[in-house]
Amino acid sequence: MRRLSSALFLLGLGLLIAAIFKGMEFGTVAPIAGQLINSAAAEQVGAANFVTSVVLGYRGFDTLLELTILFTAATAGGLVLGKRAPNAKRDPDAGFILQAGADLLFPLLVVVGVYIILHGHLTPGGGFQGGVILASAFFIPMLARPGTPMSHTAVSTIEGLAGACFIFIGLLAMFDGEAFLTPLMDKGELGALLSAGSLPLLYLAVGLKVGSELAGLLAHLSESEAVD
Amino acid sequence: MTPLDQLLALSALTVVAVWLIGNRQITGWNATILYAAQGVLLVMMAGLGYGDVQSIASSVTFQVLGHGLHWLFDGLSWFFALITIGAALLSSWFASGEWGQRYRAAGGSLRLFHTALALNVFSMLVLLASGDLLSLFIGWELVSWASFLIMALGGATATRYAMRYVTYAFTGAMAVLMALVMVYTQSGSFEFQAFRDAVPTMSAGSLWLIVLLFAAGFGVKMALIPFHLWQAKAYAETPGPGAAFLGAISSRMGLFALVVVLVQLIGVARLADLQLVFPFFSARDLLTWVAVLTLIFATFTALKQHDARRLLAWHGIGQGGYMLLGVLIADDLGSAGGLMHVFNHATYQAVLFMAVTAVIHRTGTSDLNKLGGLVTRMPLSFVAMLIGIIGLAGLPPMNGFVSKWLIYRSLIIDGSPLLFLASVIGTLGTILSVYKLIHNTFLGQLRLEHVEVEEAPSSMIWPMMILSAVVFITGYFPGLVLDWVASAQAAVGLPELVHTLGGVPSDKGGLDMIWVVSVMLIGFGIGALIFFAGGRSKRVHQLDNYAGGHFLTAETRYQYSDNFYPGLMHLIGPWYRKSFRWLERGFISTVDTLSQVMQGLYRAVHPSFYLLVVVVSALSWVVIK
Amino acid sequence: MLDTGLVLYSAAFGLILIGIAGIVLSAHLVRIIFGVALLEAGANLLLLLATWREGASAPIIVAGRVPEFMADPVPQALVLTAIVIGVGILALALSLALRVQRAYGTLDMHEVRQRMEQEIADQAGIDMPASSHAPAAVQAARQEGSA
Amino acid sequence: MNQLALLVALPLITAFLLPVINRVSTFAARWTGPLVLVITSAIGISFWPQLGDSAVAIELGGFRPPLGITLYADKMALLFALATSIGTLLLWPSRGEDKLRQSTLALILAGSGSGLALSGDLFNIYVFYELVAVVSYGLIAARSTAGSFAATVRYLIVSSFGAALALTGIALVYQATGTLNLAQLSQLAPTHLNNLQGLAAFVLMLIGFGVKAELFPVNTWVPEVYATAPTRISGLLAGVVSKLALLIIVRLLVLIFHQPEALTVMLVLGILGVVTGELAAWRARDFNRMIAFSSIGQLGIMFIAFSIPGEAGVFAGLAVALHHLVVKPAMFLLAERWQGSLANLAGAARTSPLGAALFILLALSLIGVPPLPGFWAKLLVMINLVAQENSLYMLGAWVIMGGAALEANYLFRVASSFYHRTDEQTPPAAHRPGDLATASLLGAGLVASAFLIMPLADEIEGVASQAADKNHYVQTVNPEQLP
Repeated sequence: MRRLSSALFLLGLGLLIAAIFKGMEFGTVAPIAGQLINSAAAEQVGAANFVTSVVLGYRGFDTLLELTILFTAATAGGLVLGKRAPNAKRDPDAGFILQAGADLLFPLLVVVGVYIILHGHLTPGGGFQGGVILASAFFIPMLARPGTPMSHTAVSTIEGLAGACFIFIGLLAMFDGEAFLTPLMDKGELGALLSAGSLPLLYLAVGLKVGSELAGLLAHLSESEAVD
Repeated sequence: MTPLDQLLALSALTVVAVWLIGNRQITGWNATILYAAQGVLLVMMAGLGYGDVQSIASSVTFQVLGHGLHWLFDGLSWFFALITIGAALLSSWFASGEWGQRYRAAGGSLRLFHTALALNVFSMLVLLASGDLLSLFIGWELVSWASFLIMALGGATATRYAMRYVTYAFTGAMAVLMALVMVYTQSGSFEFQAFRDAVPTMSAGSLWLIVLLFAAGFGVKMALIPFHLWQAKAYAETPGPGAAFLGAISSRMGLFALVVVLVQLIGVARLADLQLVFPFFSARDLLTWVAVLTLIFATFTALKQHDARRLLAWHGIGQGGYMLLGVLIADDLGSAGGLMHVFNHATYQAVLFMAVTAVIHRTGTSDLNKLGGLVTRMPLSFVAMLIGIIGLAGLPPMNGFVSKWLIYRSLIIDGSPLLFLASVIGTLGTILSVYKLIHNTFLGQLRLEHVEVEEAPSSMIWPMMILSAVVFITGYFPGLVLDWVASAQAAVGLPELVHTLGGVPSDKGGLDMIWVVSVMLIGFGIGALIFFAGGRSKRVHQLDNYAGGHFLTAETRYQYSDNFYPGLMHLIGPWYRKSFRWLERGFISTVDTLSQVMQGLYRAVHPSFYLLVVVVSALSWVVIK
Repeated sequence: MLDTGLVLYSAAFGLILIGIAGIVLSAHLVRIIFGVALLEAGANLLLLLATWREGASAPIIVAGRVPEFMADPVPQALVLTAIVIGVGILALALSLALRVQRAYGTLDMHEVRQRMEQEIADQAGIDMPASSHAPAAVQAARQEGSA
Repeated sequence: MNQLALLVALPLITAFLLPVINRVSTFAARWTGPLVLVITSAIGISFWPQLGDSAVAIELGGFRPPLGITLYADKMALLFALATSIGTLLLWPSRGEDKLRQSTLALILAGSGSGLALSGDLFNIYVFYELVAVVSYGLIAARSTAGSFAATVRYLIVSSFGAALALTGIALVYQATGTLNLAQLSQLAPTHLNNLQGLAAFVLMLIGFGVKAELFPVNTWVPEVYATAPTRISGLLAGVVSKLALLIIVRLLVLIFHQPEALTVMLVLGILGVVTGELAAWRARDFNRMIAFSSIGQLGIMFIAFSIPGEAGVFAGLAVALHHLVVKPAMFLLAERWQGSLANLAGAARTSPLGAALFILLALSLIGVPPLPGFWAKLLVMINLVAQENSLYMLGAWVIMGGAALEANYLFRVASSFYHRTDEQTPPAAHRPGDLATASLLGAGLVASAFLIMPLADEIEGVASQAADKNHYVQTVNPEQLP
């Protein structure tokens, strides 16, 4: 009965969306923020990738918050999943192929991850994408050898310090009387690796944080799986 | 500091002092002294009571959210304040002696009791002093919650009835608040004067609504029908002296507020103009009939009670009907009767509650089926109760007669034969039931278990005697009270009653109580002379009885106390249908069912479903719009 | 713009509808969670489409050449943020689902709700609220009526 | 003025570092959190006098709006930011197994709540809202019972559903205007959002953000979550977080959505909230769910109040919200030892006389008994509702009155049972001194505000008139236009 009514309401919602969609106008509105940024980003931030300028510069605050959300999710996840009993059973290690493959993949993934992080201000990619690759770099060995768990201490230290660095760089600007999160340092030459001031540093912090966060979360989930 | 400031400050100080002194025997005496001091301060403001001074304002004012709050005393407030402080003084005195010891020994806290009492007095004074609608509401709420406090002191059963009171009272208060806000929207201010100015411009519909809301809200405190169910039980369970105080004055706060709003601000003439559906039935008619029905209904319910305290409490409700009726007639005689009845009722109701409490103190019960014959053991209490019931029944020479006479006379002049008839029926019921009260308590056969009973302690006797004296003296010289009543009438804009010390002069049959009472006393004197000089009577022991030729021992019950007035009860029995109780229970069940439905709503299997539903409904409303 | 645009917008709204359908129609917790993920994806796509223009190039300066008609970079950054938020919530939801499954042995939401109600009621020391016990006020009124 | 960003930044950086600090010293980790909150509260308070004449816009990163994110600090925003900091400090999670993680989450809650109050960018608001949501999931689940996990996941689903809809609404707004800055949206709203699309966006955001604000009917999570979460967290959610969500909706109404339909939707849902909440509470048989339902009713009153157009509505709603902000956390603190069946509470006054007295005080203020502040708030709402001279607003007034009557009944039914003398039943245990002290502090604040009602009312009126001044907002932020 409820399913039927749900389906009917869904149908209604579809019709409503269609009605609203019909009334929408396309292409008439100029993206004010976007156009202003496109014309000013090169001088104001100095990153060749304007999306990065937005992510770390214009809307760096959002990025800080999303890092916090990840951190919170990881912390809450840890709280929910609880501590692992010291003598709890673990899954057995995987076979030779997977282990060897993981060993081979690990350095490759780390390099790719770091590369993507460091070039975030120049090309598509950046801290989040690179961070996810870093996380998988650490997660794949864990799949191969569940018996040797990841060091949560190291992970949580990295994530804490990386996040703190992001905020600290933001706070540094305040000592100069600037606003919170104002980009620092010399803008450099547009398109060079060492350009865009403190943005690469921020992206590095983001990458480390995302990587450690996700790795920690995945580790938590996979470890807790084996409790029973 | 104006005199009013001093009075209010002292009253607040009383609350604090009593709390600080704590649960000790001395608390009560201290409170009594402090009430006496308040009384002195009040007497110093006596100019209000004799019309010499129009009003005394408090120097304390507030300005909250742009609404001014101020307080002042006028003739009406002074009159009510006098009764309040008097009742508090005597109740507290009554509670200070042996009653207090017993109460404390039984685990009650004298600190709580006296603090509650002092708080009641303070809140009532604040209410009486209200100088605008907002301060009226604040005072009203203070009074409501203070009386809840004192009602709830009597343990679990009392708390249950007090809860019922709180539900009624707070719902009523919400009705009052709604009315206040509606007045505010139309007059732009909470000041009395603004309301008075706005009344002529208000539409009949909104004024009807406002009147109904005010009447319902304040009527709850007076226990007007149909909001009367809470009062009798709640008062009956209140600790004795507290019940005396509440019965004497607390419900009258509802009358005070109604007088202020209906008579002083809206005006009875405007009420009489307010017609809704039927041209012959105005708002005033509605209220008078509510008053009369309350009178009859409550009185006949009282007749059926077999707990002395509940019987009295039901009478308190019924007598309130007289007062409202008198005030709503709004001529000089009727309104004087109504207002004077407040004073009279307070005095004899307090006497009666005290006498019953004294009986409970000595015998441990107030069940009218388990008492009897105590006149020989507690003669002074008997005298007090006798004086009280004569007053309650409205017979000369007590003060109750005067106020009822004024009301009847006014009803006759006013040409309301139906109302007159109805109130006579009410008086009839009163007489029958008070006879039941005194007969079952003091007359007839003494029970074996009560043979050892002694007269009540002097801390109880003195307040009773003083109040009895007041009942008698103000019946003898009603002019004493009528002076105050007249200035109270003047304060609310009613025509003042022309009176003398003995009563009301009139070409077409006035009343002079000095004559009436003197004649009665002479008659009694002659009767007594014949009785004693004749010497034909013989003294027998109380237990020396016979019936049908048989001597009866004390174990044999011959006194009928169950099934009192069987013939009458047979006649009117079918009318007691508990329909109000049924209504109340129906209402509670409705709320309960609704509540169950709502809880079901919140125990949704799938919260997201609601989200979808509300999004679709709101969006479709928006789209269609 | 209409052709591609219509397809893209339909995809966004379609994802939203499918996501909602997953949330309201299924009883299995993991399916519901994936429904939420789909819904978020739809909302993200819609956000991305908000200032979408056909033929705009990515707002990146490659080798010092500034493209003439650049896309709006703001929604891209917003969506990046929104996706990460979604990931965080997804992870937390799955951890919770794991614990629920451990505790109750089921992921059927009807059953989970029943077990939870029972647990709350047991903890509070009252019987299941579904039973029709009257509360104190009604009982008091009944007692009084019979007295 | 830039320092106001510290209200967000300081708690967050401390939260990031807390696991590291904990490795150095457990003692330091335990006290750092409260200390930081004391500091942020002090910073916030020190800025209060400076906001008297004019609000402040903080351009984060030094970018002019609408390019960057703007924080807008007027008195209302600062008030709620402060409320979050101080509220979290007072309701600091002190029990449960994993104290470190709980403290971390509480710090993030303080930071994100302050940010939510201050934010002046639509998408940033969404991010803050989600952050608050994720933190609250973690904190609710901290009791680690199966019931709390189940309740959390149910809450998470409906909340994420709502948030996704709100995001859809934001997308619609961005589609129509091309900006996310609230001030600029306010400038563009009359021409760009005064249509079906705008209204649809508002409805989606109202319902989406309404999940946290306990808006009917997306509040079904309330009773089960408050019954399973740690009581201090319930207090935070009901007292602080719900108001933050409400604050967003009010900002949207004041700045952007002026259509009467928007107000009507809110009014109707508010009325339904009062009706359902109060009626359901009347029959509740355990303490937590009783106050949970009652808070639904109270939030309904706030929705009704805020749906009054103009400054009057903001003032009235703000008054009710602030009052509830003080009362509800105190109630939940008392609930710590009184959870469970109401029947078990008989005689509670013997073991915890202060707790019982506090409950009565709070209940009196909640139902609006003068001279406690709850009365003035309610009076303000009532006067403005009746003054609308519209039957729907009038219905709202009647419903509030009826709800208060019901509330008086069920709250005092409980209160009077505290004083029953029972011998066959052991009364509940006495309150912990910490809980009692905090609750007493809040109660004392209530009493003090009853005495200080005159200056307080003026101050709140100033806050409301500043918050309701749309032009002031636009001028303060002064967004750049396209050349």
